[in-house]
Amino acid sequence: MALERVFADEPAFVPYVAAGDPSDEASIEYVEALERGGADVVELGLPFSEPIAEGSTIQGAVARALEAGMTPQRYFEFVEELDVDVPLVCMTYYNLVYQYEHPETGESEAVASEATSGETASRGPRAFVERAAEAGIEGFVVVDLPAEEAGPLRAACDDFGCDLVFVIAPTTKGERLGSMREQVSGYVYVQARLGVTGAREDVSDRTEQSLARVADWDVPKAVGFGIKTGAHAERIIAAGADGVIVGSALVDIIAEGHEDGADTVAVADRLEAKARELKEGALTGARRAGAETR
Amino acid sequence: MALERVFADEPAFVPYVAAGDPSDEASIEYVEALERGGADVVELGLPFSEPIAEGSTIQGAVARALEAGMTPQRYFEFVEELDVDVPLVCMTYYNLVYQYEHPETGESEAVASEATSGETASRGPRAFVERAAEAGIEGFVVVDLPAEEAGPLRAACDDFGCDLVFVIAPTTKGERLGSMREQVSGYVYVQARLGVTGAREDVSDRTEQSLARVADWDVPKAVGFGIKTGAHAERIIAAGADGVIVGSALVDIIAEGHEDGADTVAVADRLEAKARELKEGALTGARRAGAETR
Amino acid sequence: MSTDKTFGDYGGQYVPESLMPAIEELTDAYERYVLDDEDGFMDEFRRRLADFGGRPLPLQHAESLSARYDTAVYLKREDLLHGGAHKLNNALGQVLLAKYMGKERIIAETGAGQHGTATAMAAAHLDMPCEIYMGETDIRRQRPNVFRMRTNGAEVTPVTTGRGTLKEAISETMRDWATTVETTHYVIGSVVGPAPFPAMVRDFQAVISEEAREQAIEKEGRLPDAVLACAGGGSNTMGTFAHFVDDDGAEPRSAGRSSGQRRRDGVDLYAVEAGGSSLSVDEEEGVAPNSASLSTGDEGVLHGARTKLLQDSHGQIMESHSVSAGLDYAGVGPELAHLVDEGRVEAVNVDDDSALAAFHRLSRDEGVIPALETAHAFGYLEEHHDELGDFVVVNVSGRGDKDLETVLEETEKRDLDVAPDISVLRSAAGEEGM
Amino acid sequence: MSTDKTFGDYGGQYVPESLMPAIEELTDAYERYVLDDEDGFMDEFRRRLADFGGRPLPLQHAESLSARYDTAVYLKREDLLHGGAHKLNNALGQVLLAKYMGKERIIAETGAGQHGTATAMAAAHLDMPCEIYMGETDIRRQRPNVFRMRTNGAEVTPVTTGRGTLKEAISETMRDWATTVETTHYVIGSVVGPAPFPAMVRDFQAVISEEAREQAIEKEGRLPDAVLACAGGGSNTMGTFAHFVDDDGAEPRSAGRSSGQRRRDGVDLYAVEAGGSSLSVDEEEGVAPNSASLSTGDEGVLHGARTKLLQDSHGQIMESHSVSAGLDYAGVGPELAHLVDEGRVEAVNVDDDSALAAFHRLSRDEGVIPALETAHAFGYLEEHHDELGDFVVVNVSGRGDKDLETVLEETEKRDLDVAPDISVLRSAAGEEGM
Ligand SMILES: Cc1ncc(COP(=O)(O)O)c(C=O)c1O
Ligand SMILES: Cc1ncc(COP(=O)(O)O)c(C=O)c1O
Repeated sequence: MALERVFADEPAFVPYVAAGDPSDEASIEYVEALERGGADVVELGLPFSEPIAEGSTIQGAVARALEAGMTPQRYFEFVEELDVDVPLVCMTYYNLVYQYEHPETGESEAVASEATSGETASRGPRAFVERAAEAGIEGFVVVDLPAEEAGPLRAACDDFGCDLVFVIAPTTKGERLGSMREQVSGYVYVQARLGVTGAREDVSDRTEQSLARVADWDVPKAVGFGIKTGAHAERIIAAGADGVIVGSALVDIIAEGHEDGADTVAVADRLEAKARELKEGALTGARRAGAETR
Repeated sequence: MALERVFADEPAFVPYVAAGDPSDEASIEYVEALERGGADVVELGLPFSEPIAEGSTIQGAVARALEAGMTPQRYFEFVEELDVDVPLVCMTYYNLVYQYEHPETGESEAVASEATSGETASRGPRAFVERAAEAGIEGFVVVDLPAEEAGPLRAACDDFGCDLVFVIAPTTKGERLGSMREQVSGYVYVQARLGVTGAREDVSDRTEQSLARVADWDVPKAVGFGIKTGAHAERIIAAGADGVIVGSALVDIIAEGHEDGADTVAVADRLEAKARELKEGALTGARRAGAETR
Repeated sequence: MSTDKTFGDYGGQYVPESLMPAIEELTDAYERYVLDDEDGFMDEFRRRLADFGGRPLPLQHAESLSARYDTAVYLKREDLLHGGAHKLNNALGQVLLAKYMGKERIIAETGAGQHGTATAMAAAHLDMPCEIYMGETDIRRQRPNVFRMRTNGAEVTPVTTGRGTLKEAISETMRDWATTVETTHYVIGSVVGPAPFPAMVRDFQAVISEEAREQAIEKEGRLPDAVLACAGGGSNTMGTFAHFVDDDGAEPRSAGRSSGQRRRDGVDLYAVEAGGSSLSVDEEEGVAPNSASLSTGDEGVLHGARTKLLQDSHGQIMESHSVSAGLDYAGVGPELAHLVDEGRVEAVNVDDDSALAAFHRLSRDEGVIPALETAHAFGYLEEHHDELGDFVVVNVSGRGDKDLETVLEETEKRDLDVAPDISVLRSAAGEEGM
Repeated sequence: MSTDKTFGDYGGQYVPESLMPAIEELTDAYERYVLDDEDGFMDEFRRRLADFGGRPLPLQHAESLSARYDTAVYLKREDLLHGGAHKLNNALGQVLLAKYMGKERIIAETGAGQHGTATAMAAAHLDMPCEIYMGETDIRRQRPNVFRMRTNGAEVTPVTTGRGTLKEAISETMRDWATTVETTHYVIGSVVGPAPFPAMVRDFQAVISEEAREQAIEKEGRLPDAVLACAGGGSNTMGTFAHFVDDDGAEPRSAGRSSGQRRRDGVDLYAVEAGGSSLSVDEEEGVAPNSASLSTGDEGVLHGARTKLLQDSHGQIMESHSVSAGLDYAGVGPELAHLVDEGRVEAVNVDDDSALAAFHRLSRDEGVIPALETAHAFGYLEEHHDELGDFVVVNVSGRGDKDLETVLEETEKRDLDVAPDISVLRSAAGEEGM
């Protein structure tokens, strides 16, 4: 419920990076750089081995982070180590939530072949949200958890005062909109186009239609999928969005830096600059929207 | 009918070689050497591309002869060039008889794709026997022509005064013996064992049984298949045969000479020596048989 | 047949939002055309299964095996289905359904290439453009099937992520679907994925047991004591079990019955998984040297469904392993997981060695060359025939032609007394490829 | 069905004397068991064809081809028979007959490997030791089938004489038979060889047309206007024609009828031979670049029978050639030669290019991948569809899986617009073998 605050005064810039990409140390620098560049919320990916909704850019980020040893337990420590003021949203896939075992309330980690399953207080969504909240996470986007299956996680979020963000796709219509509207909090993630994540050269025409479908919802609307430039961000905000979510365009910078062996500071600077471009674009968009509609 | 004469006084030695193996010139020398060594009749193979009754030794001979250009027309010229006194028997497969076109009475050779088929006076068994008789052939063994299919060839042989030799296999029994007995002339070829041609280390026990089956026939009995040494020949004649037919053991000498690049005279000498060994064996066998039975 | 989204605790629809509308549309189509036979869908499906697929397929008495085990062993001959495996039952059903739904394009993933081949054939038959995602590693392992798919006009798109096998191919196909969902139907290849796939694929495959049950009664005058099928995702398994599931006995079942002790009043169902080289896992490497998710996995969410999975303690999916590409998958159908939990289906497994020996045994003794997947079921029969009763049906889910390369290679590594000497292949062919 | 040894001028028994007794014994067994159904032989044969082989097989309406040619085209699906070709009909019949005769061992020759595979399968099924002779060249061309034979427990003996193909393999098998004739049955793979083989093999294969004729009436309410089958030795051909031979019309037939002109009152029969790369021959080299013995050969005696042959002017047998190993034979069944002379069967041929294009067309448009042998029949359909009437049945004598290597190679040499781009196979697999 708290996340709505960041969309209140001006359009929000919501960057996504995968935690631990390409290493914990670098990744911490990058998140902090994004804040410096104007991030209002950070969507921090908890990497899952089967990122079925991601394009090749974010698949690469996830693979690098996993390779570097990122795990859910490590992720929360990572969050605790971050020195940022902006709220953090955990973006992940449901199996990691479902399997999560709280290190203190839970039993000691068991190897998969011996583990018992099923949700308990110390295991599953409740344990996950509890630990996330302890670490400072304020909200969740679970990519493969549609509203229909979200009951347990929604309940845990309520208990720990966290937001649960849902994605509205261009194909989402009818009844399903209703059930998502009921459960969503923090903001609604408006998917700008069909497909998987990935930076694009243009803004989808379907963005406006999607925004129209949630126009009367009382949560902020953040648009993501394919946004790459300040100009994109401007256009999206001008079209009525309350925020822009940008992932692949930032991850591309990290990937390039990683491949070129660039040093962390240089990459962080580039991220900060890109963040600034996007935030500026969003602000310009808001001014245009104000000029046009008021 | 005439061939029977050579079995009259003493056991006959009947060598087989493929005409033109490995060249016409050498082959002529070899046949003449066999006569010098004591051959009483020579079975002269007319090579066919699918020698289904031959073992690998004679397959090799056939392949060499074909490779060197042997054809049915050439075969008869070859026979005409031979300077031997012993009778010659043409051993071949039926398709060559069936397809034969007499070079004078027939039309000019036509390529297969244009040729018309069917037997005529100038084509087929009649033409074949006519030309063979002209060249001096006195009899025929057609390996894949059982008595049941031999009508046309038998008739041609009658017309031109040639013999038609049939093979009795260890498996030949009952009615079939009767029809062969009716058609056979010259000698009967008693196959010593099942299988294909090829020199062996022993004499088949089935030889005696096969000989017994034709004991009361009024043509001479020549035994072949697998005979390799003088001792074999002796045993076969002692068992009551009127002649021994030897092919592979002789062809082996030709093949070896060909591979080693030995000169024709040397190979011819070896053939002559081998022939002498076999003929001697046969004569010894006859003496033994005489001593035992008389 | 149910339209429930779950089977006990398993199943559900764990997919990205953009796919949900397609899944709702599919659910609707499944209910209308498959369950309610609207517009004569099921008639057309059955007619095409007969004319194009070659059904019905025999339930064959296996004379040598019956003598060997002193048990009436019958083979359900899905290897004779067009394409060489049970996969066409499902592929044809789904491609036809896509046509009824007005879809314009078909996509599918494939591991062993059997599902891809079946889908490509069905798509060619029904004149639908088709694209198949296949891991790079699998493309190398299954060249003949790649050739068949291309020949049938399907695009074959290599997937280069991860180990380049089935798991990655499924993920990649889902990504395509997320982009093209409005015009495209994703033909999932087994009883996995979000509802309604598990139920729908089972229904298309249920023709196996529909026939087998009737044929069993016709041939032996009674129901079998045991029915065996290999289990990867579990589609041939569920298809082979479906019409026997209700033929349950009264007594509770217990593992390890010995001959004579077994109940006479129910049909025992055995899902035979790939034990690979070992049932243990390498947590560090994220690798399980087996694909025995029913036997050794635990609950989790993968590719749209809650089911039994091979995963590490954090919930990351492990790379599975099996000598048979078609069983090489970290998950399993949710309904099968449920039936195992319920005690209705027994989850068992045999290792690579046993499957390979069974491959050679069935080929040599019965003249039926099974797929390596199928061979697992026969490996179990060899090891446990005296616990299975007097009348056993084994599903021959596919033929082994596709496995030539693998069998040659894997046989050479082992000392199997049932394997033939194949030196004629090497000597005559030199070191050339197949 | 007749026990005559000849068909007009063709047929007979031109074999070495040592084989004659076995051939007499076989004639006797053929008459007793096959023609008079003694000891329930034919019942057992039919039961095994059903349970082991998967018969009956569909007559499938080919929707795309029918639209393409504006003619009802039906496929007789012998490709669905166990083993992947019509060959099992004959192999199973002969191996079973050998069993009834008390023989202890089976030998056979094989070219494409399909007959060897079928024989090995039948022998494994009926528990008979089995040895297959196969030319060295063919072993190299058909590795998958060699593997299948070995897997089924058959010995595979390479034949190194001549060009190392079918002709040499037949000769070599006859040599084995001449040695072992008392205990061994030689399963000839087509309607060739000495009587009673041509009639007996036809009778075993006649199940194709027995089914097809009934199915045609069932599906279209009438007999087809034309029936097409490829012809190598001619066993699928005679099997496909047998029950239609008497469905002759009254008028004399003439070649080159155009659409509309064709008689309505008889079933036209087309034997499609391999035209290879050319119908001309190289007399010098003893090589025919085709296998069209019905179309271009002339009368002669080969492998036990008088029939049409590819031979030079001296009567030496020529090396035949075809892109399809199974049609690559210099002779043809004597009954087929007779029916062609009688005008009852039309002998036609298509070249390698046409067959290859037809292979790709059927695969892409119908989802049925035919054997390259089979593809010849479809090549003829493509070229002459407007002369064949309104209802055409084509026998799909086998599936094309075995032809992978050849098709890849031969397609690459040509510029066929129907062929798929198979670069995915090369790029993903590098230069490795199949
Ligand atoms: C022949 C065969 N059997 C079994 C399987 C496993 O799949 P499922 O468990 O869905 O039947 C496959 C998969 O490719 C297969 O090809
Ligand atoms: C599929 C297929 N069709 C046809 C043939 C040709 O044989 P036949 O003319 O005897 O039918 C073969 C021979 O191997 C074959 O495999």
